[in-house]
Amino acid sequence: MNLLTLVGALPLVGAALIYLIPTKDSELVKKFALLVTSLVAIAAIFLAVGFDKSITSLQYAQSYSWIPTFNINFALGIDGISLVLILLSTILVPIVILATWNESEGGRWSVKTFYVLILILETMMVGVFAASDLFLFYVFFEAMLIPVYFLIGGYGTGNRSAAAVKFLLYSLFGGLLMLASVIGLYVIAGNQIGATFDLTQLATLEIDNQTENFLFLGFFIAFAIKAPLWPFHTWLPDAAKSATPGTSVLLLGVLDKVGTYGMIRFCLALFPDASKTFTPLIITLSVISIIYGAFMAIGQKDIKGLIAFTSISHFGFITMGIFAMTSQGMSGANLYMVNHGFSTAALFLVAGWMMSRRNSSTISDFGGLQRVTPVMAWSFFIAGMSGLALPGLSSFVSEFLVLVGTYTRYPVAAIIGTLGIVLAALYILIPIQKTLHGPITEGNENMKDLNLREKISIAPVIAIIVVMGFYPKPVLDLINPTSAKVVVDAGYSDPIAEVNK
Amino acid sequence: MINFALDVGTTAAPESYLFYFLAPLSVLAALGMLLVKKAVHSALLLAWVMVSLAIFYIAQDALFLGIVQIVVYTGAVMMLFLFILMLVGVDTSDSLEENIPGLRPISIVAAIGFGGLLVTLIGRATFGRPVTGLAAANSEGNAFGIAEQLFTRYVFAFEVVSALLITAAIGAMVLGHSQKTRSSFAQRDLSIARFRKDNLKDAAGLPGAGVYALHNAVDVPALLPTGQAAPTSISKVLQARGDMIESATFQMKSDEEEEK
Amino acid sequence: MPTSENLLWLIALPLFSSAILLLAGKRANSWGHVMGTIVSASTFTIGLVEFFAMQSRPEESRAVTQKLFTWISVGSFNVDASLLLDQLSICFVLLITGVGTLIHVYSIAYMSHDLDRRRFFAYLNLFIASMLLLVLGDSYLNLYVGWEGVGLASYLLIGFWNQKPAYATAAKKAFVANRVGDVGLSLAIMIAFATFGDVSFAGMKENVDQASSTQLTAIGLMLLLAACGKSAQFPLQSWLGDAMAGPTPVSALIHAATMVTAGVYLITRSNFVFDEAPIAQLMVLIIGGITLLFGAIIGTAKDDIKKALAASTMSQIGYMILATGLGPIGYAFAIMHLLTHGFFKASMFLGAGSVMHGMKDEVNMRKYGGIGKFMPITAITFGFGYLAIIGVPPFAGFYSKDKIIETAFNEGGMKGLALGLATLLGAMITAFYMTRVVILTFFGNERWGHKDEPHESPALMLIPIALLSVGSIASGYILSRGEALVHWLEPVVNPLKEHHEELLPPIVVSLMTLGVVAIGVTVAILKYRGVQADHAPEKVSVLTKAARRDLYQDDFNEATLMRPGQVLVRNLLNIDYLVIDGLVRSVGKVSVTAGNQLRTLQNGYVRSYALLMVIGALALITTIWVVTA
Amino acid sequence: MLVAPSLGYLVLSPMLIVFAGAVLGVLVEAFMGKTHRAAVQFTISVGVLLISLQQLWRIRDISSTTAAVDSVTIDKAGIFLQATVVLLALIAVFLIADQDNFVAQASAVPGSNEEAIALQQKNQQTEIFPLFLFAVAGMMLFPVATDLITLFVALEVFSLPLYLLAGLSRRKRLLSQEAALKYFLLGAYASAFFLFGAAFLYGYAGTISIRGISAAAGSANDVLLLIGIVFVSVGLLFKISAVPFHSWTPDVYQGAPTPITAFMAACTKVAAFGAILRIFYVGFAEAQTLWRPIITVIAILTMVVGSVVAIAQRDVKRMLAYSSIAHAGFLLSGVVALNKDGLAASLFYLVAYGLTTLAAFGIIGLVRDSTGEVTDLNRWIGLGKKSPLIGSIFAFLLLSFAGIPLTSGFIGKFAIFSAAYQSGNIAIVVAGVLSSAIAAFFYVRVIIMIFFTDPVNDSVSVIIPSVKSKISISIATVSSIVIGIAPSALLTAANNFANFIK
Amino acid sequence: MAIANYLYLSAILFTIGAIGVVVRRNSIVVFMCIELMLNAANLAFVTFARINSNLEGQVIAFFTMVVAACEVVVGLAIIVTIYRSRRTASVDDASLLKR
Repeated sequence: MNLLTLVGALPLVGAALIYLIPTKDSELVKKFALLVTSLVAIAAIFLAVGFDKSITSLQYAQSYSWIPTFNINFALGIDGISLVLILLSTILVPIVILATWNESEGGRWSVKTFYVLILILETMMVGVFAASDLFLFYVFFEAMLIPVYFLIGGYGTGNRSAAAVKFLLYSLFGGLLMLASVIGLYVIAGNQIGATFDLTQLATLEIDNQTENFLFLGFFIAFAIKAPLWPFHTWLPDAAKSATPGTSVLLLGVLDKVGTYGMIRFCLALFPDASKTFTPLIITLSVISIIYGAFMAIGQKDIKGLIAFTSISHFGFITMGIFAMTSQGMSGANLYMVNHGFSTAALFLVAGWMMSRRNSSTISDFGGLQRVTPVMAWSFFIAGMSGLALPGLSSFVSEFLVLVGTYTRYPVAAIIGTLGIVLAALYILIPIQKTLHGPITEGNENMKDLNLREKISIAPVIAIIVVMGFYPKPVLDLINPTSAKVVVDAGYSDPIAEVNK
Repeated sequence: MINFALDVGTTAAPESYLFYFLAPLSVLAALGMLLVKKAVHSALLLAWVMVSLAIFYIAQDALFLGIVQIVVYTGAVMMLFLFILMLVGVDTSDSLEENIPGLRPISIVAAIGFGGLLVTLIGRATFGRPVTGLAAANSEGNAFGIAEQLFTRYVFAFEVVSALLITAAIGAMVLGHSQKTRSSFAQRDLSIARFRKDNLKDAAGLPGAGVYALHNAVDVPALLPTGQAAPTSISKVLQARGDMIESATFQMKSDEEEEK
Repeated sequence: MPTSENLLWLIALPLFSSAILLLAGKRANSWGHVMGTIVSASTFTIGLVEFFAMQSRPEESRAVTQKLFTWISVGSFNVDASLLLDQLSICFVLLITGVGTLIHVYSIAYMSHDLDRRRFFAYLNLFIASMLLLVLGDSYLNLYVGWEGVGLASYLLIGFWNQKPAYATAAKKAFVANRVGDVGLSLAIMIAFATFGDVSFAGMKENVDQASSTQLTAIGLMLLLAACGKSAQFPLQSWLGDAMAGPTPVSALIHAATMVTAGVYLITRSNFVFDEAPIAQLMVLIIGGITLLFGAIIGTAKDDIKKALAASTMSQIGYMILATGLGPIGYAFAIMHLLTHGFFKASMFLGAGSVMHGMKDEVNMRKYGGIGKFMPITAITFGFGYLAIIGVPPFAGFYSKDKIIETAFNEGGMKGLALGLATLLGAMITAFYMTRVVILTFFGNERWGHKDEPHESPALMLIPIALLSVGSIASGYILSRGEALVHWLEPVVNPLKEHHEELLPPIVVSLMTLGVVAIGVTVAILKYRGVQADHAPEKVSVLTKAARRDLYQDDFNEATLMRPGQVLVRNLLNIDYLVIDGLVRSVGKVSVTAGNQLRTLQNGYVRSYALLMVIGALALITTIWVVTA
Repeated sequence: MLVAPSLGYLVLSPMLIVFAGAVLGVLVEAFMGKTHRAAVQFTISVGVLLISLQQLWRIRDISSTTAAVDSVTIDKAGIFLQATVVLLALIAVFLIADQDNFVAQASAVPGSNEEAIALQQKNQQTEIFPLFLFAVAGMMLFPVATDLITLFVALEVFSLPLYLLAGLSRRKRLLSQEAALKYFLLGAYASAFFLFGAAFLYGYAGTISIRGISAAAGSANDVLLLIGIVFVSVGLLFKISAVPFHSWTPDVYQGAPTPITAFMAACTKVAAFGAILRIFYVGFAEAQTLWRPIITVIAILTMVVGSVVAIAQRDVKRMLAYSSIAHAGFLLSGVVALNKDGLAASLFYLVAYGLTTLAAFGIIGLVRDSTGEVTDLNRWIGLGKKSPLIGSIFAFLLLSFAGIPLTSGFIGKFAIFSAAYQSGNIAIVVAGVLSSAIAAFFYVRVIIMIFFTDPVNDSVSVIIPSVKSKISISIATVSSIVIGIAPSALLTAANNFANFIK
Repeated sequence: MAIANYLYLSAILFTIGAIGVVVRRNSIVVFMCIELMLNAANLAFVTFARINSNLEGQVIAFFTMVVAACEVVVGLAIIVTIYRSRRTASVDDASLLKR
């Protein structure tokens, strides 16, 4: 059996097995879920070990006929970009499970259902990054919404069902627009080279400009909603506020990456000309996202809303990097996806612990935590520093690569984007000051510091954040060849060519 | 410009007289259907339209259809309508006032537009083939021609229509026929039941309606020997329908009331 | 270029020490400060070893490098994590580790009562590591890591007592102001990459002639912005006064001796850019000139001893920045002033700390007075620092400052005159406010208003102060003897450039300087002799009021940045909800309304359904007819 | 002399068997005791449908245009459609035969003594079975009829029983009768339109066979054809509830007994779309410039109006009615596509939609309180808590309606929209996609009510489904799931069978 | 006279019937209007049979009559049922199902 298939199928098998465990035995359910997802993570790491960095074509590729009528194949295969995102997803899931051990208990349904949903979601996440068939991707892309919808609606807090609906409708709307484009592409393929959903073949189509623009927009809007890019972002804060921290981690850390991943994999690869046409617009939107998200984050009173808006700002950087069309921007954006995944995970998990201890998510309810719960405070601090892209932590490398890559082609955008780092300092330091510093707020005096389970779960994330800040090379080595290929395939070459040294 | 000339030939003069005489009348009758208050009048007007059409059929070499139109349509179908109208109440009249706002003006406009458009369009139609009439088709008689078609070309449809007839029959039965929920009472049973009652007041049978009344009608209660009205004398059906005149007006007045 | 395996340890030792202290938690409380100090001392030792090794090598092979690993490599963007120790950085290494070690020692005593002393030492070590990385990085990107690292350490240390909201706010303010400067550094690196395809000092320097002057000017201006942020230069200077919220050793180390001078280092390091970008260089001069006066004026009105010293720091760094704008010779003088300033300012800050230590953490000089007789050692060492800063020969400041003034005049023309006068004026004001500080603190009537008499600080605090005083006495002479430093730095700061002609003989400049200093001192003595009140006078001139409020810098920032920012944020919140989300919601609303409206068509009446069908049929016919006809 | 026509009894046998079953049912009504009637009738219906299905399988490769002289064409698509009707009917009959759905005594006045007694005696009108079989037979004939009169007769054959069946609900009888009246009046009205159109088509072509109409294209000017197409379309569009001929749908779906609604929604759609596809693909294909634009407009209108109005519904049956209107719009894009892919996609869509609809209405039939079915959406709140399985199945079905991937609805939508796109009707694809988004809104809203809202006190109780309902719902649901995940068998079949003999 | 006049008559009668359904409230009258429409269609069939010179139109008309008869039976049965339940034959009163 192909290792990639194993990584994808294992969670699903796990979900089926969990179903056999008695509902009452929730501890066993949790342990089993943790075991399964850890195995998946290990398998994914083996996937990376066996990955040949020197070739840019799809690896672990496999294809089974699924719906022969439309020539739809169950085709999987990964390149560097997909690989790192699969790694991100599979590593985050066990961490999330461990970190949010008790989060599933206040839900509308049983603990068992929670983990079944999580495991199904993991399969979808792996599938969406591994699919090399457009139709298959679309199926995962859309089907993924359902477990998330139930996770938000069933286990969230506050106005959870409204948030879940908003999330679902936004995504569905985007997905349906994309469906129109998928259909268009399929039909055009049928007219030109015979019906196919194979990505490499689709990339060879010759589409007239106007059609290409429309098809591109269908894809792009879907991904922009997912990403979320301004002005398609308003679902995210609501969803993040209502979801449990664990779900939020998966939502912001992994699911949203599908949007930016899709931009690279589909928008650029399939519609290079249209991408060129729309690049100025997209760069503009990205810059707006960066600044707008930052300002909105500064104004947030809710800690989850704050993190959500910081993500919007960060996603602005990612899209900017992608559409800068330089190898630095592209690699930086890819790396940013991974780094943002981990730093947001750290932020959300720690914030989640803070909130569950205080039973509030309002920033002003906290204060002086540094003295009450130093370990938790430090975790939050480091996560925050990663959020503001402090050099030495992982986000810096990616953010700087994006900015450098963008500057070489779109200096103005890069300059405005760089202003975002001042705002980043504000939106991270203000909550840090309010929560960790100052006098100890009433009600926090006896807050408990992180327990061993929590420490174990946050430690790897922080370790990754720090190590990736100083030594991003292993990941960059995976990413670089593919991103260079993407840039070249889209018809661009770096403005700053290789200097002979 | 509307071109009313349709290139499908013309008729002989007598037929045209017939048409010019009957067509306006049938149109008027049809319009009348919409305007008269009472449903039964509508039914009669419709019958008139149908008869006119039967005549047109015959005029157009469709003798068989003309007859069937009169026998089946005017004869059977319209009778059915009238029968039901009787059941529902023959003189219940429709209020012609409209209670759905805006419906009437819109429908009048729609009607004019619809009719006008149809007429206009028909006027523009062309056929591009000669009209030879039905003489050849009817050479062995109109009924034979139809029968030939019916039993050869359209035999399947003809057979399927039987399903329709069965459906109609079942439908009428389901909705109209009361299955007996218990064995019906015979006169003997009723009589026994009367005598088994607590008092023997009704043992002699109920008074017949209208017997002592000033009005000789089924909807007026009988007067008992005491001079009081006997509402029980009126058929239960009429009671249930409320088609009953208040019996108080027919009570014999007492002496004191007389004096006043 | 020779390599050295020691450079990594310079950074790694304090970094690990810091990590251990933070991770070990309370367990390390008993030995944390010792370890921190030892580590700092060992870095100093390594620095000395390297220094002597360097001295022993011939001039052209003095610089050493150490490549650690490939950090970022994407396409043509290749940055190694590698270190460079040359004549310029060794000066800093010695200053940082030397002064740093003394301050570690001082802090053992100064922070002995603080429960979180271990954490303090962890931060200090983190700072040392970052600062060393800053000066050792061989490319702008490596420098950037240290650059932000010291910012972080500074943030942590200013906010060390962050339970006081004002202190936490001060820390945040420092970080944010620094970040504004970082934007400049970021952009400079981006432009550099776009221009040279390389961001290492060596690579850029090699290709500097290929770059257009516009590009170089842009890089230069951006670097200047970075320097302004880090070195508290106008207009990003306002954070420095607030930064005094941190413990006094921090003020001495970070906000006087080392970190705030990073801007000077940056400009000096980038001399190859500035030398080719006259506009940027002019801006450097202007910024330096403004700041040196700005800081000096603020210094005259501050009653908080640390803030007065901070203002002085600002002003002195203004001198340095101005000097870096003066071309190749200026760099050397800037570095010289930087080193001497490191000694005397650190010693004065530590002295101030000592005073505070004796005065129950009182910082208001109006509540001091006559402390000299209670704390004689502190007073004497402070006095040395005082003499050094106002530039009395043979104290250190005289040598360094005098050179700057002289070089300023030597620029020639109106520019030289303006710069020279500005520096002279600065010197006069410096003399005034430093005299004021000394009189208010150590002389005059006792105004502290409680019975506990000030007491001298423990030896552990006094020894570092004393050692630093030695530096403030002797460093000037040592460094300028035979233009030692100038020659030492020549390979770095481009020796090919020839000196300006001397317009004024050095002796004239020195006399002029001494003259204005004397004026300043005299005025101060006249003004502050005799009995002083224990509170600041209310009725003061507009200028004094302005100076007390930092020349309205904070008010200006608040009015132009903060307030509009807050309004913007508030409005954006509304816009996001009402407009953007509102649009989405209105799509939903429109659908629902349309649904409800259309629902009313479904009125339950068969007849209207039939009418709808008639109209539908009519519409169909009409449409086809119209379309096809 | 008349020459006796020869009928192809083999290929007609599937229909004839159902007709025979219906007649047998009538005889059972006449001669059988009350006690076992229901069981016998049910057995007959199931048996007849099974035999018919088996017969359809036998003739799957046969095609004939002369099976009933010229009235019926048995071809691939025809057999597929007939099989679909029979299959769906087979599933529906289990729902219909389930307890307590039909009136005890239709002639008894609602609320009267007589009714009470009939109820007490546990009477049931078993005539529904023959009526149902007649309707099925009519539906089987409708998509294979190739002349206008057979088409008209077939239309009436399946409509008349439905009019009657709609009025036979056990509870809420006034509503049920009203539904019957509305359905009947409007249905007859639409039939009149159809007939009038047929007359003009006859006038245009000189024949009423749809092949003849196709052949006559160009023989005269288009005016008569235009009138004919429009009026015939009105009749057919009424049956598939396309806007603006849709008004009856919500009222009738709501009022009719739920199993009948299920049957009607699933099978009528198949039959009517079968006929529409045949007429437009075979008869009117040459005149496509006349009708394609307006059918496109109608398709878009239908999707949009169906989706938008569904949002405002408070009754689950009405909501599904509007959903079925929206689906009619999607299906119309298959008609507009006018290519083989469009036909294949429509065939697939009909099966997928039919199964999902049956299951959905089957579940509505299960949600009851003491007074009968509860269709008020507000009282469905918290259903998922009370009965997770029922709630989950219903949610799944809604997602299938919404066209979420991995459901049959998605494959159907994909197939039909790609066919429409293929034919150049991009507008319809965009409109379809957007109205799907609107539609998703109300499907999701119901899911929220079921799962994410806490049940209120007077909430409903779900009855434990009887075996028959279980069979029906589970078959429909499972096949819907299977079609969603592994659609290739059905797609291949639809592709192979997507062929009208012209 | 043109044969086409029959077609005009048919169209007019059809229109009247169609509108009658809309404007009349008595369900029996409404139903009669539908019958009028069917009759109008029949007239068109017969006329077209004459124009087309074949009998198909007449056969269809015959079928229509039969079908109409069946329809009448079913329709009237439904109307009577409603009448029995509600004591009214007005179609407007049957408007519980709406919105």
